[in-house]
Amino acid sequence: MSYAAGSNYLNHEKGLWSWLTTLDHKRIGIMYMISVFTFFFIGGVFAMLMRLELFDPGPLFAAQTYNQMMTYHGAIMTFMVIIPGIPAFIGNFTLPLLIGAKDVAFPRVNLLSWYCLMVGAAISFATLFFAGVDTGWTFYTPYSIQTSGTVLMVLGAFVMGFSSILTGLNFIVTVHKLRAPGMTFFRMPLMVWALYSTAVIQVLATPVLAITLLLLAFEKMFGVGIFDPNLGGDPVMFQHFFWFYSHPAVYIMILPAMGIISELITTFSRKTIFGYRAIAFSSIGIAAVSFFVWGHHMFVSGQSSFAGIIFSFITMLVGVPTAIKTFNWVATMYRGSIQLKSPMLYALGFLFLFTIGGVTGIMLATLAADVHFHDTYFVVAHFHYVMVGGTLMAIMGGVYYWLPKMFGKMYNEFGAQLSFLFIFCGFNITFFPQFLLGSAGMPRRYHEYLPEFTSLNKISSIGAWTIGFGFLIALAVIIHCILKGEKAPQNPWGGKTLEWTHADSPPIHENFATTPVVEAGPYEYGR
Amino acid sequence: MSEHEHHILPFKLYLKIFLSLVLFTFITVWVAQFNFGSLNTLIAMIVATIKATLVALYFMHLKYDDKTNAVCLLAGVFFLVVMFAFIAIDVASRIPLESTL
Amino acid sequence: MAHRITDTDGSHYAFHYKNSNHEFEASKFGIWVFLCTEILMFGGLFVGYILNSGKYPEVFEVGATFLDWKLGFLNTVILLFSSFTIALSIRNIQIGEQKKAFNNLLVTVLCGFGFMGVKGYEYSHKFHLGLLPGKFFNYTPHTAESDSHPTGEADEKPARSNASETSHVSELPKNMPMYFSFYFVMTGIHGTHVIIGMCLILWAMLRLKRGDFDPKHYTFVEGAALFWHLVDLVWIYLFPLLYLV
Amino acid sequence: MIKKLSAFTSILFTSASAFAEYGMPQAGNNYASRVDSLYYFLLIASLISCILVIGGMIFFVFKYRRKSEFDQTPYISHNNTLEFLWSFIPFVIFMIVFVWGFLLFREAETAPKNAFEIHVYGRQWAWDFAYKSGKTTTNELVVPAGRPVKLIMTSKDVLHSFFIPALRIKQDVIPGRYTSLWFEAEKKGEYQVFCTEYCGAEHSGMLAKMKVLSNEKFEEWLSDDPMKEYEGLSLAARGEKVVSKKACTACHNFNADVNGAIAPGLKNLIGKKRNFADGSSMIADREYIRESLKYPQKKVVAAYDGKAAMPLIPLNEDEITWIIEYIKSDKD
Repeated sequence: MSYAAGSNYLNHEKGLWSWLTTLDHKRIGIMYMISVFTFFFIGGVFAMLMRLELFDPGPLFAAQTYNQMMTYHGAIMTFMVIIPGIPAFIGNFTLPLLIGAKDVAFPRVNLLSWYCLMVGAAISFATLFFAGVDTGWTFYTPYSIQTSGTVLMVLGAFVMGFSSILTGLNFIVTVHKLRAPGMTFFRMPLMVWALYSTAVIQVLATPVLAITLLLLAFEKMFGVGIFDPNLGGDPVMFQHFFWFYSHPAVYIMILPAMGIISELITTFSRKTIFGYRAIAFSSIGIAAVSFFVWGHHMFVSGQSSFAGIIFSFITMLVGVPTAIKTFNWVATMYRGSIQLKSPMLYALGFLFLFTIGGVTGIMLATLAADVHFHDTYFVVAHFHYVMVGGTLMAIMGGVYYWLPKMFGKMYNEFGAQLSFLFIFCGFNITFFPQFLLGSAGMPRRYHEYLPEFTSLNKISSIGAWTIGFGFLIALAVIIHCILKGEKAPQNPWGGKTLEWTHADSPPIHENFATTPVVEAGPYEYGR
Repeated sequence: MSEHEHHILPFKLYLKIFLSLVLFTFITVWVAQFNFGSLNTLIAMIVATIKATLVALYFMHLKYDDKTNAVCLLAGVFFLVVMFAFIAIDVASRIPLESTL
Repeated sequence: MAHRITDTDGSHYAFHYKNSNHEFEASKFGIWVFLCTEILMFGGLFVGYILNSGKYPEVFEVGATFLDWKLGFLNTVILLFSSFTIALSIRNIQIGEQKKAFNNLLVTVLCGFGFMGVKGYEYSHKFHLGLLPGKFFNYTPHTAESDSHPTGEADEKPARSNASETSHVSELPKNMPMYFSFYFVMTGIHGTHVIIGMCLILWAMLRLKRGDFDPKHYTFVEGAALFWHLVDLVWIYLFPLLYLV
Repeated sequence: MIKKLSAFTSILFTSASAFAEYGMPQAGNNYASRVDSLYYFLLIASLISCILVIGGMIFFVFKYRRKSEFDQTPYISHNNTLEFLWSFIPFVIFMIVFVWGFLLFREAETAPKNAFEIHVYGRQWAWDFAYKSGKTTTNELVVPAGRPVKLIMTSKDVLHSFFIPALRIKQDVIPGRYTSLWFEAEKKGEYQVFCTEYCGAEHSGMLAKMKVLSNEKFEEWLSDDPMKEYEGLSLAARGEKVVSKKACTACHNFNADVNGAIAPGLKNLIGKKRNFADGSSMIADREYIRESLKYPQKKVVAAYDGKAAMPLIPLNEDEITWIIEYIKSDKD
């Protein structure tokens, strides 16, 4: 395949139809970017409305409306933004480039996975036009089988689950079978380790979600009585089935983010990673142990205390590899040559917020403390620190890091750093007060709260709108970069991984003119 | 690339496997008549697992394939057992509570 | 279509693979990962079944008596035979006997229809008796006694009881519908997978007729066969659990 | 060095406890204050680890700023002792915290034998309490101070969760099953009770008050005739009191006849035409109100078919007549 000068995967074929039927992993990655960003802004609008309601104790929207907003914010952000977010969008684009492959193992399955996400999202949004779902993104029975709209939303989540399974399947086979010659497992970049362990979780956990949602739909339609207490079923059984998927799902969210952070910190400290094997093995370790800890969501839900004790113990174990990774990143920066570009700013923001999220996670894993904190705003603050502070910071860092490679154009550095400032400060103003609200006992999913919680909620709402404003600036920076950014060099950051050293920006349709041969590890700074 | 992968098994082997599978089905039915209480499900599971391994090893060529395929099968089963074990621990160790009203 | 490169020895493979065998290995590995997700999906049902049968043992024992284990046994043998024939068809393709492979696939699909036929008969028998899942359950013991043989004609007049009715339990345990909920959900999803398997095999037969497959390239048939074996595997576990509790 | 260290930890301790004071509500009993001390320990450990990680990060960012495009960095790939230390130390801290949490959790889980038992019924959007003496209250749990109290809880419809922040205890309430919670309230006073498991529209309105009385006052409250508080009130006024005590006003609006989001308005209901979900309709009269109070599901107003069903609220005959009188009294 000879390539005319300047031909790349973007102008390789023209027209919308060439995009909608593309098999090129890079194009599918861009299509995922557009879908994930759109869903993120829809979910974000719901979040802004929720904070509007919670600005003061009095009712603004009807109770039912707020509960629906809370449900859609949760469902959109988890199923449509943060689970497909990094693996499908950044992962699809970068995985073949990082391991020196021409494409993922099954290009058509890759395209099918994008359509599963869009069809599933369409079905889920259809519930907005009917009665709307107000069960929370967890669909706990028996409330979810008494209220309306659950079946359609559950069907949507079921279809979106396939998108996650197919992406995971694709990545596992790609990493096993399509690595460039010379790239042994321990010469793979840590981003690939992270995507690989995420894919393993996606493949092993999502099918259980599929059967759980199917049983929930049958419960609602035919009253099969497995989860319905009036027919002898057990709502705690539903929670077991649901969280068996949903806890590994939170590791689907954070593991790829850790992969991006490993890339960003090494490149912008211009120093080889500290403890490559420790980070690689803790990725796999977290993926494995994540299937043993789901019960810490159910300490007070009627689960037996003996089971609670076992789950709490194992949750402490899963905390150790996460802590090891964080220490390794900080150790990588020791005696490095740190350049504070915006991807690095987001990586540092990740370290700051993820550490706070991590330590509060340990508080929630402690049995006696969780009894007090469960289902209060302490939990809301914890998981936002880990998800927004962790995964979203990594997504923004990853986007700015790979934007020159994706579109061959540099973004406006000042605009990016400005948006970081708003997002980072707004984030802390929003969610740090929620720790205090939670420990003071304010339960979550309340549309009206007692007057004593007013001041902290006011601060939190103001912070939320700051984050919203920050993301608007970020969107403007990204769109400006795609349309009018000036030409980016092949390796703007001095990265040592294959996509910087061998592929040009934006890469050609087949990624590499000649298949690269790998002789050394991925981060050969100062060798 | 060596052409080792397309393993062709003799017809007789397929026949032997099929007949032993039918035999095991008879065993399953036969052993179900005796009532060992809760042990019944366990025995039924063991016999079914033997049949399943036969089908997997010979009919699905797991015996002659790259080991990673077998790892997929075992990983699926392993995490199922983990799920069952932890939920069973919870269900078994719940202390039933009676209302004294 | 990811454009394919034809190799020197006539085999062809997608551009991002090294050679056709590399693609075959990768496809097979991908199919096995998919089978793993199928196992986990069915497994979730099995975990639910075993846990609930532990919680309500009498419901599941009485429920099993309503099932005719002889039909279950027949279905198991049918599926085992179909696994045998589809394995043979793979062997035939590998040694180039396209005609025999086609016949074996045909036998497999017919076994599939046979299996669904037996299943259909069992379902209609249950619908007739009112042993439906969940809230549609309206089985009253006395109708069993005066029940007509389910030959499909309207049963407004009471008729004699069905011979295979082993249990005349006058009073059923409290949440009896749960057994039939599990029965219909598990066999229903399994039945859907049997139908999907049959469509895959019919498609494979079509392409075999068109001469797409040769000893060097038969990935699709291998995939259909593996999926069919998995469906058989699930039934191997389903049969003792549902019929022989 | 030790002096500096101890000064440092004491500042940490006071700042953590001040921070926690601001965070945690006033401890209602000894158990709660022991949970607080666990929380202080967690806070201090987190504070120190955050200072180490984030402080270290910020320090490195400034100390190792990129000076020129050609900086050379050392190739440090790993350091086994350091890596062992920062895996083992967090592990040890996590185990300490696990055991401490486990001990408190087990204590909160096994109720003493002689505990005073009270029954709690969670229903969509109110808490009903039933005492052994037959006394029932809604959204008002009265308990003796200094005596262990055991709550035996179930739900009438969906999942709820009984949470007393002041005592740091919480337990989900599951329909079809009993769950229990025990505590020994020490400080007398009034404490807020929340529902923390999402249960529908008015989940945030499902609040109850827990009153801790001294032993004598509690005995006296328990034994006094429940009708005492209604002396001297007209029937309609008594109806109004019952309606607010049983939290009917949470869903029904008694001084408007327009249909609310959750339940119909009941102003001058008598004589008005009601059409029901099953197509039938009738003129509302005393008998209709009595039947709807006894069997809420019998006649559901058409607009609310499929919505959250009205729960059965324990009412005796007098209370029913008072409610009817109260609704009748709206007309004039």
